[in-house]
Amino acid sequence: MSHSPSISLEGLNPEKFTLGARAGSLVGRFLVVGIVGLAVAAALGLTGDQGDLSRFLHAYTTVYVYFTSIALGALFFVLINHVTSAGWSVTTRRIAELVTGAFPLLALLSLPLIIAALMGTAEIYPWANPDGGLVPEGVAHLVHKKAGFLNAKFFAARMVLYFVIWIAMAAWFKSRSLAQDLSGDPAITNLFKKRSAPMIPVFALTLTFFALDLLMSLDPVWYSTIFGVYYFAGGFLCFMALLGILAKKFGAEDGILSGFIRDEHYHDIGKLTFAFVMFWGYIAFSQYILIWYANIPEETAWYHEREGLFWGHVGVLFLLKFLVPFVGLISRHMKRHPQRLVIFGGWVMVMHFYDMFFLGMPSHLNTLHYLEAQAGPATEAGKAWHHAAESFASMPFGIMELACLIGIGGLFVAAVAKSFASHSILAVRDPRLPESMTFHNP
Amino acid sequence: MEQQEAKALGLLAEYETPQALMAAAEKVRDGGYKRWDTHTPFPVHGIDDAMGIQPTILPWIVLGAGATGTLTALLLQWYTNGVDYPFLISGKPLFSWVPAFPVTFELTVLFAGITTLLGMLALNRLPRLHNPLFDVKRFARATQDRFFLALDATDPLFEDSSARALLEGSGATAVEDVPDVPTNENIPSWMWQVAIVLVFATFVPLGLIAASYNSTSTTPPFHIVGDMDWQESYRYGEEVPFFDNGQAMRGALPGTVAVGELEEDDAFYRGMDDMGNWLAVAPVEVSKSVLERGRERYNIYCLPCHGESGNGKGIVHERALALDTSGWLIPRDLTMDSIVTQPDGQIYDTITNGFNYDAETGTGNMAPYAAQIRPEDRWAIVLYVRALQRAANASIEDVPADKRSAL
Amino acid sequence: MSSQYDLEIQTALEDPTSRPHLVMGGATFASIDDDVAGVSEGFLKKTSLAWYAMFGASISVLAMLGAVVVYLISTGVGIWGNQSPVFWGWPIVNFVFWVGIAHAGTLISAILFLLKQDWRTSINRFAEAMTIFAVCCAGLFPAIHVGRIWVVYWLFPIPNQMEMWPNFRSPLLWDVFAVSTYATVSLLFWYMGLIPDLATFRDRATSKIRQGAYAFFSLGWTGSSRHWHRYEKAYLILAGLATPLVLSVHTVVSFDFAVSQLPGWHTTIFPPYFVAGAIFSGFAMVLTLMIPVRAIFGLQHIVTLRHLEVVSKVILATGSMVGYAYAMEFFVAWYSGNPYEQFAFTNRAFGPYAWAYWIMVSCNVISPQLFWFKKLRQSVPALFVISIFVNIGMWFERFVITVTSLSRDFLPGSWAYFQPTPFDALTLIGSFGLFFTLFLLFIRFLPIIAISEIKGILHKQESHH
Amino acid sequence: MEGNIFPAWTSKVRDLLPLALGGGGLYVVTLVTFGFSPETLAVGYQPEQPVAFSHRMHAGELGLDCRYCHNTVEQGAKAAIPPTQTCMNCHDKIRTDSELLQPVRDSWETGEPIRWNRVHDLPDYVFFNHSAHVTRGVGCVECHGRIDQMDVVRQEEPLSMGWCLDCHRNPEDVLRPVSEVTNMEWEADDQAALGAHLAAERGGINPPVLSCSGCHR
Repeated sequence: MSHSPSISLEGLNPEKFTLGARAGSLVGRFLVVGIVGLAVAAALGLTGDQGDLSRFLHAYTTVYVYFTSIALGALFFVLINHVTSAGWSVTTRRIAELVTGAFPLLALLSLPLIIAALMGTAEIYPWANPDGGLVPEGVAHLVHKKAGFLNAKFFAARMVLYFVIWIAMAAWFKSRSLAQDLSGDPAITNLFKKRSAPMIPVFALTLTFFALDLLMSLDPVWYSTIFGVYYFAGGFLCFMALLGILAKKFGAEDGILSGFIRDEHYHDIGKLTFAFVMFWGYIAFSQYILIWYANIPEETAWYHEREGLFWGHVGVLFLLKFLVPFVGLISRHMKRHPQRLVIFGGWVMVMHFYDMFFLGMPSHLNTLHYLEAQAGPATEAGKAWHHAAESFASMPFGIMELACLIGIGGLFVAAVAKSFASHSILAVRDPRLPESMTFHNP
Repeated sequence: MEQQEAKALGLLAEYETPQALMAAAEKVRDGGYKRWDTHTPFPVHGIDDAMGIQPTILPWIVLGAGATGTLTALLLQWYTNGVDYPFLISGKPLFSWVPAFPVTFELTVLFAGITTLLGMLALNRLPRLHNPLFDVKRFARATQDRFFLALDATDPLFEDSSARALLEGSGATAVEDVPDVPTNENIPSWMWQVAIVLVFATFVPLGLIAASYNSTSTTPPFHIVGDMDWQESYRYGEEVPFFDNGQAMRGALPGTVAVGELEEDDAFYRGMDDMGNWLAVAPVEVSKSVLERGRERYNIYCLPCHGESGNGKGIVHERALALDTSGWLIPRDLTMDSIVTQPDGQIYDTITNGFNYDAETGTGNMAPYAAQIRPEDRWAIVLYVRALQRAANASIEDVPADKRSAL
Repeated sequence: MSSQYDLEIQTALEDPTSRPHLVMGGATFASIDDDVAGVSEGFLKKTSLAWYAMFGASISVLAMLGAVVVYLISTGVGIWGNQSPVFWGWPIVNFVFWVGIAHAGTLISAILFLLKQDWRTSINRFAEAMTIFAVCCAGLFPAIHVGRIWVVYWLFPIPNQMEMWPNFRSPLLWDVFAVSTYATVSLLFWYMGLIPDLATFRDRATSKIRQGAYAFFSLGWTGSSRHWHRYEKAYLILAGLATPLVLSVHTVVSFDFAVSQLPGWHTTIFPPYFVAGAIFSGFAMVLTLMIPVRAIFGLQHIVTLRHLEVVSKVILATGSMVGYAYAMEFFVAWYSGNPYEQFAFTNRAFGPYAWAYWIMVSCNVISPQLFWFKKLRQSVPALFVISIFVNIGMWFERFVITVTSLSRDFLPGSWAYFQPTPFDALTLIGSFGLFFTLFLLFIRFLPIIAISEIKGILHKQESHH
Repeated sequence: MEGNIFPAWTSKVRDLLPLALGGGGLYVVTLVTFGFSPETLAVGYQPEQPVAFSHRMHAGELGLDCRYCHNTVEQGAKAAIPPTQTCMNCHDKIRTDSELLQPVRDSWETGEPIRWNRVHDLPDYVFFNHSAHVTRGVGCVECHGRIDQMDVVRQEEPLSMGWCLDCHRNPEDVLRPVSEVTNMEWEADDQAALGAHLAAERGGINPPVLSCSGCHR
C-alpha cells in the first residue's frame, strides 16, 4: 500500500501553481500562427471560385467543431465531477476549468459561420439559401418544410444563445473555484453540487442543437436522433485524452503538479478514456447498424457519401477510433503508465479529428457534385467540377484543411495557454483535495 | 487410528482486528513460512503484501476464454449462415461484421464470465467441503468477526514449539491446535456401487436405440414434434369422417363438368367421326417422338399381357398359364389380321373401354384403361400397335436397302 | 416507514471535507451478522404471519400463471389480444418491461463497483436478486409467445436433421443470445457475491439441515486471504464484463424495434434511450421493494435514507435522459420532414392511444422531476409513491412504443385498435406472482445484504477515524 | 457450525465431477443424436397391409412397370394408390378364388376403397412433388429402396429435411436418364460424369436460397 507522498496540504499557495510566463510565452506565438493560418485559409477560400469557398467553409466548420467539442468536454468534466461529488478528480479539475476558458474565443470564431448563414451562403448551408441551386431538386420541398427551424436568423440567434450559456457556466465555475483557492470555503463546493445538477440538462440540450446546427444540417435532408449523443461522446472522449496528456505534462517529475497527480489519477483518467472509447464505439455502432439494417435510402445516402472519401469505409473509423485504443487501454498496466496513456491520448485526439472530418467534409464533396449537376455534366464547367470532386475525393486533406487546422488550433492553444498562464492550475483549497491525494483504485 | 494421541495438523491463531492480523502476517512471512494462510470475514486490503501473495493469473485465463468466445461466435455465424446453409434474407449479405457484432459480443462475455467464476474456484481449489479448520470451534467466527492465521504442520519450517511461540508473540488472542479428527478419505463403496448401477442403467436407452436403429417394425414413425406434421386439413386419399363415403376427395357434382374436361371432341376422345363410325386414321400427328411415347406407354400398360412384340404372350399370360388359372382368357395377338384391319378408332376404343367388358360385373376379356392412360397416350399406343403389326407382317422389302444385309 | 436514522440524515449538514458514514447506528462486524442473518434466522424461529400471507398470495398468483400458461400452450396464442396488425402486443411489452427492471441489479453491482460507489454495498445483493427474478419473468414472455414452446430449442445453433441454422442476422436471435448471456452472467455474479455470505450463514447455523445446505452452497469458503485475492480479481473482472453486457442487453432489445422501418420504431437514439429507460425502471423497482423491506426488517441503519436519496438521484438523471430521448424523437420527427415519421408521433400524442402516451409522459418525465426537491428525495413516502409511478410509466412506455406504431402501419386498410384479453392481463399479473414468490423465498433463505462487503465498508469507516 | 459436516472424501468426488459431467454430457448428446434420429424413429416402418400385395411378385418377378399402378406419378404431386379397378384388370381372371384377394373382390363389389396403410408419409407442411422428381431423372429407388425385392413395403430412407438437402446439394450422385427412372437395377457406367452432365443440364436443383416456400407452402 503506497500511501501518498508526504506533501503537506496546509497553506498551499495558488501562486505556486500558476504557470505564468511558461504558458504566457506561448500565447503570442500561437496567436500569430493562428491568425496567419486563418488568413491563408480565408484568402484561399474567398478569392477562389464557388468550390474553394465551399471547401474553406467546410474545413473551417470541421476544425471549429473539433475544438469546440474539446471545450464542451472540459465543461462536462467539471459538471459531472461536481454533481457526483467526485473526490479523485480534484487535482485535475482545474485543468478542465481552464480549458473552458476558450469559450469566448470559440464564440468569436463562430462569427464566420453565422455571417455565412446570414448571407445565404448555400456553399456551406444549403438551407440558408434554399433556391441557391445547391439543394437537389427532389428534396427542395423538404428544405422548405424545415425553414421554420433551419433559417439563418434563428440559426444566428441559437448560436448566440449557446455561447452565452456556455460562457456563463464556464465563467461561473472558474471564478467560484478560484475564489475557493483563497477562502477554502466548503460551502462553495456544496453550491457547485447544487448548481451543476440543473445545468446538465441545459448543457445536454445546447450541445445537441449545436451539433445539429453545425454538422447535421450540412445535409439538410439527413437526420438521426442520436446525433447529439454522438457528438458529445466524441468530444468528451477527446477531452479525456487531452487531460491525460496535460496530466502527464504537469504531473511528471519536473512538472508543476508533480506529486499531486499520481498513478491513481492516470489510472482513473485512463479508465474514463477507455470507458468513453467504448461509449463512442457503442453510439457510433448503434447509429450505423440501425441505418445499415433498415436500409432506407434517405438515411443510407449519408453513410454512402462518407464511404467515398479518404479511407473510405466506416469500418476503418471503428477500427482506428474504437478498436485500437480499446485494445491499447484495456489492461490496468497501460492505464497506469503515463507515457503510454499519452501515446493513446494523442492517437484518440487525432482520431477524433478524423471523426469530425468524416462528419463534415463529405458535405463539400456533395456540394461539388451539385455544382457539377447544375452546370450539366457534359458542359465544360460540369467537367471541371467533376474533376474537382475527383481530386478532392482522392486527397481531401490539403492546404485548405491544414491552414484551418493551424489557424483555429493556434488560436485555441493561445486562448487555453492564456488561461493557464494567469491562474493556479490546482484547486489548492478544495475540501476534497486530501481525498484526491490519498484515494486508491482497487 | 492406531495413534491414540491425535497429531495436530497445524496451528490456528485468532486476532481481534485486521491490523493485528496484518502485523502477525508480516512476522510469519518474514519467518520464512510457506504453508500458511489468513482467514478474514472480508477482504482485508494490504494483506496481499503482508503475506507476499503474487498477482493471480486469472485475468489471462479469462482473456483466453474471451478470445475463444469471440472466435467461436465469428466462426459459428460465418459457417452456419454463410457457408453451410447460405440463405438470403431481406437482401442482407450472408456474412457481415455488422449484424455479426451483437452475438460475437455476447458470446465473448459469456465465455469470459463463466470462466471467471469457474477459474476463480479452480485456482482456489474450491469447492472444498471438508476442511480440518472447521473442526476448530472458534474458526466459525472467521466468516463473522474474527481474524485468523493458520499455519500448516506440513510447512518445512513448522516445528510446534517455535511456531506456537511465534504466533503467541504476534498479538493473537488465542492459539490453538488444528486437531486431526478422523475422517474417511476414500470414497465409500456405496458411492461406487451407485455409480456402477448408473453406468449400467445408461446402457438400457442405448440398447433400445440400437435395437430400433434402421430396424423393421410395424410401429408408425414417431414424430417428436408432431403437432404440425399432421394438420387439420384433409388431403386427397385421406379418410374423413365428415362425408358419407368417408373420402376426403370429392367427386364432381352430377351434371357438372370441370373446366377442360368436357371432352367434346368425339374424334379425339372417342375415336369416332360425326356419324358414329370409327376413325380409320388416328387424329394425331405421326412422328418419331409420338411413336417413342407409344412404345413406352405400351410397355407399361399393354406389354404385361400382349407381350413385347404384341403377340399376346406377355409375362402375365405366361404366369397365368403356369398357375393354370381356369378363368384366364388368352390375350389377343395384336398382329393378327382381324386387328390389323380394325380402324384406328376401334383400337382406341378397346383401350378406352376394354374388350368384351361388362361394367356391371367387372368381368370381360380386357378391362378398360381409360383411368390409367391419357387419351393422347392411347393414340400413341394405337400408332405403336400399328408399328408392331407392320413389323410382325413385314417382308424384306420393308427394310431399308442398306440395312438388309444386317439381317 | 421513517426511523431515527432517517431523521439523522435529514437534519445532517453536508460536509465536503469528509465522506458521510454509509452504515449507521454504531454497527460492528458482529451486529451486521445479527442484523442480516437475523432476517433469515428470525424467520425460522418464528416465521412471521405476514410472510406466510404474502407468500401464500404470491404462490397462488404463480399457480394461476401456471394455469394460464398451460391453457395458452394447449390452445394457442389466439387467447391473447395480438392480431393483425398488432402482432407484437402485450407479451413483448411485458418482456421489455421486465428486462428493463432487470437492469438495475447489474448496474448497481457492476457499474457502481467500477465507479467506486461504496453506497452500492447496502443494496447490491438485493438488486442483483431482483435482476435475476426479473430476468426469469422476462424470459417467460418470449418463451411462451412463440406459441410452440417445445421447439424453442430451434433458437440455438444445434445441429439437427433439418440441417438448418438460426438466422444470425435477425435481431430476435441477438435477443436470445443477449438475454441468456445476461441471465447467466447475472446469476454467476450474484452467486459469487453470495459465497462468503453463505459461509457466514453456515457458521451461524444451528440446525443440521441449514448447516448442510449452506455448507454445500458456500463451497467450503473459509475466508482465506489467498482466496479473497482471486475472488476480488474475479469480482472486478465480472464487473468489467457485466458493464458492457448490461448496456448490450437493452440495446439489443431496442434493435428488435429499431432495425425495422416502422415509423416510431426506426430511430437511432433507441439503443441509449432504452438503456436509460431500463436503468430508470430498475432503480424505481429497487426503491419500491427496498422501502418496505428495510422498514419491516429494521435495516434502516444499513440501507439508510442516504441510499434512498442517491437512488432517487439516479432516477432523476435517467428519467431526464428518457425525457431527452422523447423530446429528440419528437423534434427530429418534425425536422425529418418525413410525413410517416410525423404522423407516427402525432398519432402517439393525439391518436387513439393518447391516453397511454400521456400516462407515460406524466409518470416518466414529470414525476421524477419532483426529485429536484431535496424534501421529496428525503421523504420515504414520496420516494415510494414516485417509484411506483415510474414503474407504471415505464410499462406504458413499452406499451406505447409497441402498440401505437403497429396499430397504425403503412397500410391504413389494416389499422386496428389493440385490446388485451383477460388472458393478457392474467399473464402479466401472474408474472408478478413469479417475481414475488422468488423474492419472498430469497428474503427468507438468503442473505439479503452483502454482509462481507458491508464489513469492508465498516472497516474503511473505522480506519478513517 | 460445529465440526465438519462433509467427510474428506467429498474432495475426491469433486475431482471426479468434471469427468462425470463430461461423460454425462457426452452421453446425453449421444442419446439425442441417435435416439431422435429418423433412422431410429422412422426408418424400417413396415405396416401390415389389408391385402398381402407383394411388390416383389408384381414389380420384381413379373416386371410390371411402377407406373402401371402408380400412374399419376409423372403428372401429379402424388404417386396415386391404385383404385381397385387396377387390381381387377387382371384379377377378374387370375386367382379369382384366392383367399388373399378376398378384400379386393369385396372392395370391388361394395365400392368401398381398400384402406391401405401409408408407408411413406411426409409431414403436411412439406410440399413434395413426385412428377418434379420422376420426370427429371430421380429414380424411384433413390427414395423408396428396392421395392422390387420387398414382399411387404418398408420405409428405407429417413425422409428428413436434412436427407432432402443432402440429395439436393449433391444431385450428381443420383441423377439418371428419365427413361430409367423406374428401373430398379439400373446403374450408370460412370455416375460422376453422367450426374454432373445431367445436373448441369437440368439446373435449379440446389436448395432454394431465396425462400422457404420452395418446399414449405
